[in-house]
Amino acid sequence: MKYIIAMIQPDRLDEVLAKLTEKEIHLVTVSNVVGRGRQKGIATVYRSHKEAGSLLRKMKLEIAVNDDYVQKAVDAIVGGARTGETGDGKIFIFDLEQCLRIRTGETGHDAIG
Amino acid sequence: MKYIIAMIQPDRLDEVLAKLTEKEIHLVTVSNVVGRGRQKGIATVYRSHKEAGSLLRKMKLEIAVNDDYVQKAVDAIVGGARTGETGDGKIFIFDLEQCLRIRTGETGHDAIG
Amino acid sequence: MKYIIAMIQPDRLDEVLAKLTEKEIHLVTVSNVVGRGRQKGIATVYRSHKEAGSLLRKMKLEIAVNDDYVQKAVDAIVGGARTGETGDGKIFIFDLEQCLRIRTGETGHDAIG
Amino acid sequence: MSNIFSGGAAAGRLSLAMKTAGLLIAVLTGVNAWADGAALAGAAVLTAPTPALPAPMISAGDTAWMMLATALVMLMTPGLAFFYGGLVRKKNILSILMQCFVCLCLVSVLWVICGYSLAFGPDTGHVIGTLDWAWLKNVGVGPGPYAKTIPHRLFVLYQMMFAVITPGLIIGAFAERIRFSAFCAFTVLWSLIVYCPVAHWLWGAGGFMGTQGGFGAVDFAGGAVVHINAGMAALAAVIMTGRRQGFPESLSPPHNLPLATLGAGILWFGWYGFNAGSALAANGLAVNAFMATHLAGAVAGITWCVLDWLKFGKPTTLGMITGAVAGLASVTPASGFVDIDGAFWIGIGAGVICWFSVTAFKARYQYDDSLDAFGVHGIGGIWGMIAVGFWATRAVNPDGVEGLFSSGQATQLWAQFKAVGITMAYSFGASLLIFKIVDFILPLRVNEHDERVGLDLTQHREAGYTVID
Amino acid sequence: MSNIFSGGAAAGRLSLAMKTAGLLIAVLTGVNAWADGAALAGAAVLTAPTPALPAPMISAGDTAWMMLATALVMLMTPGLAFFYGGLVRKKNILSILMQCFVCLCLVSVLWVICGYSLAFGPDTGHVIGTLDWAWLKNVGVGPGPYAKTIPHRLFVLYQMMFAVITPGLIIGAFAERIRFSAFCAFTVLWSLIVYCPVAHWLWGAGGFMGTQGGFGAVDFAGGAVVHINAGMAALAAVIMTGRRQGFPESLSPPHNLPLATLGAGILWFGWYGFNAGSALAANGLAVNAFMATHLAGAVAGITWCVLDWLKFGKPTTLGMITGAVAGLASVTPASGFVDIDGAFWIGIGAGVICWFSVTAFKARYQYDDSLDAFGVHGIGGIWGMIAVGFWATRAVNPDGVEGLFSSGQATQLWAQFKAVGITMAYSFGASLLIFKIVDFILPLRVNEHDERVGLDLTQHREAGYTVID
Amino acid sequence: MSNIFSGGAAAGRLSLAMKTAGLLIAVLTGVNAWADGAALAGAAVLTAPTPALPAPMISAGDTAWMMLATALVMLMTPGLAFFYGGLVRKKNILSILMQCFVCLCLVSVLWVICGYSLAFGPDTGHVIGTLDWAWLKNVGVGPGPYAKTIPHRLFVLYQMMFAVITPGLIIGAFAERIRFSAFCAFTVLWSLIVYCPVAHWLWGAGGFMGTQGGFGAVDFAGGAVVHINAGMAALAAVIMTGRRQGFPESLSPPHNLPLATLGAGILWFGWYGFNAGSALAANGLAVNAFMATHLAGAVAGITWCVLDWLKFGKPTTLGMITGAVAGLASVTPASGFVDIDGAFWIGIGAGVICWFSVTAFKARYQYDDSLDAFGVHGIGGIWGMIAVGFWATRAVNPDGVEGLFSSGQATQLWAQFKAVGITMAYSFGASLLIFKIVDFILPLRVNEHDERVGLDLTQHREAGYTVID
Ligand SMILES: Nc1ncnc2c1ncn2[C@@H]1O[C@H](COP(=O)(O)OP(=O)(O)O)[C@@H](O)[C@H]1O
Ligand SMILES: Nc1ncnc2c1ncn2[C@@H]1O[C@H](COP(=O)(O)OP(=O)(O)O)[C@@H](O)[C@H]1O
Ligand SMILES: Nc1ncnc2c1ncn2[C@@H]1O[C@H](COP(=O)(O)OP(=O)(O)O)[C@@H](O)[C@H]1O
Repeated sequence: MKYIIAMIQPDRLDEVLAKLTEKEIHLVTVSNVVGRGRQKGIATVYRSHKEAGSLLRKMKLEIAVNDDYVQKAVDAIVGGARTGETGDGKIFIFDLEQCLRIRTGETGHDAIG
Repeated sequence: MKYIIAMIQPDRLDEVLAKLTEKEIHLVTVSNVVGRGRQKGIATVYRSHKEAGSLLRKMKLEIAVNDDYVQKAVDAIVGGARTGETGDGKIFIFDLEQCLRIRTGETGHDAIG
Repeated sequence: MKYIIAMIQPDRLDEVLAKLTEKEIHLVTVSNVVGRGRQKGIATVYRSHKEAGSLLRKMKLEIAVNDDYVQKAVDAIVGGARTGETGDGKIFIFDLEQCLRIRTGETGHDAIG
Repeated sequence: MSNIFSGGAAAGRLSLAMKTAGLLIAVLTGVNAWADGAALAGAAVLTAPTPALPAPMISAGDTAWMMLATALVMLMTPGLAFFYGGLVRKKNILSILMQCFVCLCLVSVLWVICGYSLAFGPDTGHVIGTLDWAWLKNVGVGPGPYAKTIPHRLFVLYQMMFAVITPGLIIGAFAERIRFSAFCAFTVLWSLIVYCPVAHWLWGAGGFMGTQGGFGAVDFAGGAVVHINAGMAALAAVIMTGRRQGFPESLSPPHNLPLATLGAGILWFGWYGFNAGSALAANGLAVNAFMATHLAGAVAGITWCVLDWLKFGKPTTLGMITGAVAGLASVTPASGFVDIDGAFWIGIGAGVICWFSVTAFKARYQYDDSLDAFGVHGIGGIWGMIAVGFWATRAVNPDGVEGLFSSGQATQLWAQFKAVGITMAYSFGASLLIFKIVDFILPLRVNEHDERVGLDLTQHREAGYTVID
Repeated sequence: MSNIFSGGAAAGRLSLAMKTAGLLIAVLTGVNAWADGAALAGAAVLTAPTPALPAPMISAGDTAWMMLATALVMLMTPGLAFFYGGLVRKKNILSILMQCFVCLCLVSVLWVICGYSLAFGPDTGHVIGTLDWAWLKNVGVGPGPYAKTIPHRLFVLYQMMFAVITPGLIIGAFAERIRFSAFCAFTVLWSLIVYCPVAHWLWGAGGFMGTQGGFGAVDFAGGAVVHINAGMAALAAVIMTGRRQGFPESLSPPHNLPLATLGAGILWFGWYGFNAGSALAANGLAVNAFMATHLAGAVAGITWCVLDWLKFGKPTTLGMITGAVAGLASVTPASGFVDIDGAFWIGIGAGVICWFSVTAFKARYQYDDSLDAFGVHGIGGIWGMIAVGFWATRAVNPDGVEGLFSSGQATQLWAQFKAVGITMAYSFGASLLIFKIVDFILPLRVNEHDERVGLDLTQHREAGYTVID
Repeated sequence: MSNIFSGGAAAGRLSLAMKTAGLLIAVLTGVNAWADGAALAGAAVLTAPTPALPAPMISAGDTAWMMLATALVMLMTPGLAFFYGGLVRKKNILSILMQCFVCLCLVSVLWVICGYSLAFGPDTGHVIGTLDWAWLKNVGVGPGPYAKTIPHRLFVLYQMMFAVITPGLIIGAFAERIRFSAFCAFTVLWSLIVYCPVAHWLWGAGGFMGTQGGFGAVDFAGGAVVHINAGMAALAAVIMTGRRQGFPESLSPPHNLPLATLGAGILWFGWYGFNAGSALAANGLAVNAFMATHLAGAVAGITWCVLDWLKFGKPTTLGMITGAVAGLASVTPASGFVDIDGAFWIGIGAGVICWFSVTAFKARYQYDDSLDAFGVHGIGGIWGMIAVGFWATRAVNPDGVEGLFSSGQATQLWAQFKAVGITMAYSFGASLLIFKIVDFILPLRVNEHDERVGLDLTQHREAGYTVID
């Protein structure tokens, strides 16, 4: 089992979710983050005080999948999130030791999906 | 050392925290997430425009524990979070390589608790 | 490749980011969390109803680095975040299996930075 | 600890309701008997105009002021929505806003249809108005019987806003757990069955508690009609809907205190229209009410802060605005009758009494008056009505009354007591009955799952704020 | 499905614009010919004072009321900003607030420079005012020709606030995608080229649609001048700016409904100034307008709720406030001419018609009127203007008009139709033209990247809220 | 870079304070000597009524207007709370709201107890009022000496709101770092020791700077009394409390700009009461002030936008509302004396000068005037007071003054300069002294830990918003 974390552009979320659905990956957790990356942010101005604006809004996706779904998930994310501009984000993949569905108590492979 | 991530129903948080305390697991980090799971959300309506409402509010818990506390933590989370309805959430367990307390510089086993 | 998660005091963020920049670690993701730790929170009062106030605002940093940068990153975080008071936070280090830059499709070592 | 407020045992609740209803009937019968006797004098008021005086004339100044006052009182309902809305959890914010706006829309229409006529129309038996003025028949834009210098319909509008906000106040009691349809039904019934009669008793020409052939009790701007009335209904609501899940251990703190503070600011602003507007003209009496209102609000705000400071080490924002609202509510019945001394002491009293009711009393009996509709408005209204009996003085209002301190006599105090008692009994009993009836047809309370998910999603299919964006 | 609203094919848009412009010219030519004939009677109005009557006197009461009304209408622009602002995505909230405040600042200055003179100044050819009153030359604080009991400059201020909010309403149509500089240019041009003439036609002494030597159409407080005018410009904006990215599948829900509700509350509050203020005095007519306004808003709010309830199973907060705004917009032209029956039916109609326009019509044609500026204000305004022709009655306003129901004659209805038709055609055509011109010089729409990132950052270098703090 | 504003060296601060105090005493002594000479003429004003004229009568219209104006000015304090509150970090939002509401409560009570009497009571030595009117003794609801057509107590209420908001303005200077108890103490002392005398000097009958036997300086609605006064106290506060941690590198952006915009909208709305209300009647003068106020606010808003646009490539929302507030503040002393030309230029000047003070000056000297209380209100007030000397004209206010442009003479300009200078010196010096004294007893500044955690939690044990919910 793998755990995928992806940081993407906020406005690509709908696209990525749609692509994931296509690949039959339904379960996913999303949260707001801000990120500093290669993308140059827009410096903001407050009463003539400039803020570097290095931290940009991003969306963080977390997806636990069985091993055979890893590639599908990555493809879906890349497919939905790539615009070709800096700031498109990253995908990180972790080994997931155990997974448990709270409602049923199922674990491992069965609990993922 | 293990790192436990759990997605639970927002209104079960107090319960889970209480159960964790019972098991003497005090340290925990909590954040807001939204999740798409098996639970069917309530479609919202804005000026007659329907939103699928697939992303539901969840609470994410992160708990780093020493190996002997893993089971206790899982029990506590399940104990506090289970309602038996879909949407109760998942628990994910990772291997944690290293841990460090910023204040003291302690590492590993000692830094966890 | 390693994945570092750090929980720090909210007001130390600027400091930590500056230290990270010094060590040439530019890429980082930040989010809001609340945490229960050793630090005793301030109980809040709402119309004479006291709230324990055990969950305190923290900032969560996520940084993916190549192995040779782990120590630098840790030093930077500790350097920026330590105040010596309880509540300074923790650093957790994970093994990162794979990393992929969405824009270019680069993976591994190259995709991190 | 077991107590009567837990809302657990349906049987207990029923018997309580019955007892109250009995009490109610007893009171009303007596009252009717009494009222019949006094009918002659009272009924004369409306029918006999005063022919000797020059024909009343619409004054542009008074009309301007009363349109302003009407607009201000209208604004209080949204203000209340934000005040209450900021105090609930994020998942229920819209339910509060929606309920307040429903009061605004629904009660306004009711008021035109028959509410105004019931409350202020030609008296029948000293208990209620007839339907002669239903759908504003015979109500024009010339001077009316209640205010001679403004168009009658402006008085209708002004009073409409009072009828709107009163059921709005009750929302604080059953917040976060009422079903929307049940709420609507309750609001309609309560407005007609409770608000209109009580308004008639005190303010309607010929009402049995008022000064024109009644007890002689006075209520300048709605201490009994609005605040006690809503506060007692709130108590009934608390009993009938029971406690929220997790009460009292894991109640969430207010989700947006700046929003609540905005609401408090708007309420304070609107209260000038509420109290000073009740002079029904732009004159010295209005200014007196303005001054008393402002002062009592300010003093009560400080008082609450001081008590918080003493008890918890720090004064809180929520405490300050709650205190201010308590002060404003308390001075409402008195603002046109007392001087600044009176306003000052009413403010102090409001701070102290309401603080205790919210802190000690509620903690003691563990009833879940979610946003303290009873604790602030009910208690504050009672205090203010009684205080009139102490501090009222004809020095500020020659057409007013004399309280204990200026006249040395307790007549007025006694009249106030009677009005308070009957209003409390009737409002509580009738509200309980209405809740009972509504609950029978449309369950009052949402089911457990819906309460957990929140009323916004389950009752209105909306979310107040987006999470990710 | 292909349709005219997609904003895709520039060529098609152009030809459409041209056709409209042609129509426009045709209409105006005819109108001018007609107007010239009627010039004598109309032009007399301003030049000939009425020497027999006692010299007009400033009334403190009326002045107080009209200053209040002016302040209330001014407040509507921030109110609108919050109403609209709460409905967009977080990343665009400031762009909405900024645009509304720009209207407030920019149009106010324009109004003083020449706008007032163009709209209300001495008539020339029944189509426009001269520049005799530019920079308020000859406009003092004595009584003016439009309102005899208040300072002329107060009338200028009062009308200024109408000129300010009208372009503000259009913002709802191109929200989340317009370039700020293009917006500013459009607003300036539109105010002068569209708003001022249309205001003159209906309200200016001698205007060809009004009662003084014109069609005899009436518009009490701006059904055509404000709402149809803005609504048709909104339609033009929708066509010219095209759809937002992701429309309609992945539109985000309103980011802050409590903010929108606050805006709606402020709008409602301000609308008393808008409609009742249009009586230009604190009298019975103002009270009538106040009553009609409140009632129609309330009824339309309920109506929308009921329709939502029937269709979606639950009433929504956004539906309720949208309905209320639709009702308030619809009753605007009628509030000084109809009684409560009229107000009631106008409210019902507003709820039903606007609900359908937003639900069925917009869904059918898939045009992206982001915040329903056309669907609510345009449609509501049309409905209200026509409704005057049905429900108007001299019983409430002796100087008013008689509609079909009270007189049995369709004269007024026909006059209203003509005014509606011409306003729609002119506003739509001229707005399209202005957008075309502006787009030629300053692209109307932000580029794709900026739209994705949001207007706040890209147009104003600010963020509405902090994420981490 | 080392500079005097860093607040680092206590010794340096002390010596500065002493010098200022010295200056102050010198000024006051001189002034008193002068004032004694002029005592006869000045003192006569209050004591000698004008028996020949018909007895003054309360006007309903004027009373309606002044109650409205009073309510509007009251609303400005919550408005200010949101304006300031939106600009601080999330962790300090409640501290700002709380401080503003404390001003509202505390100063209102002080004003009734003795403040009004000190400021407006019978003059003693041209510097201060006596305590004859303390607790509103001898102050009734009949006409008063300052306004003959409204109840005297209404004037008390109206002026109360000015006394409330003035210390409120100072909050911007020490935001995010002051201890709450120290704030309370400062506010009480400052109101009595600084506000009341300065108000008396310019507005009190017999004050040594005013027109009745004084310098002849005029301040229509509070350019010196309110804005300069608060602005200079703000400067003192900046020096005394020092910079916030992390200033200026890691200052967080405003946490909620829509909230700040709401505040700005409310402030603008309320400002009509502030300025037009200062005519103390609903007449042409009030309308003139209304017009000037609105225009200057609008022009200054645009000006700030343009400067931002030129310097940073984009206009900002915060810039627009800051500009508008600067314009409104600047036109305050002038609104009853200048025509639209004057208002226009004052607006332009306000935008330019305050923009530079905030952008260049503050950046240059690196003082931490957190929310620009000095930079906007202080500077704006100075500009406005001086501008009166240029643009004032009796054409708009026969009882007013003539400025340089209309009369060719600098007399008025010189009077304005003197008033500005003395107000600046006194307010700065006395504020510094008060801060010093308070700091001695109750440390002004929270400790480092509390500042980091935020004032909401540490000073009020509350959080503005919930994080998880
Ligand atoms: N090494 C990293 N550690 C943590 N977060 C990262 C890392 N690299 C990128 N991110 C996240 O991904 C986002 C996009 O990265 P960025 O470098 O701007 O895009 P791109 O990879 O397309 O150039 C960043 O804002 C940050 O949130
Ligand atoms: N494979 C997964 N990857 C990431 N998040 C998941 C995954 N499965 C479940 N979740 C999270 O857990 C929440 C509850 O899951 P859901 O399927 O609705 O509950 P249940 O497991 O009780 O049927 C989801 O909303 C989502 O946030
Ligand atoms: N074992 C843990 N698991 C998850 N989060 C933790 C853990 N320990 C600490 N934290 C996070 O770190 C924060 C600081 O911890 P705390 O114990 O208060 O500080 P310190 O380590 O300096 O005593 C906590 O609020 C919590 O968010």
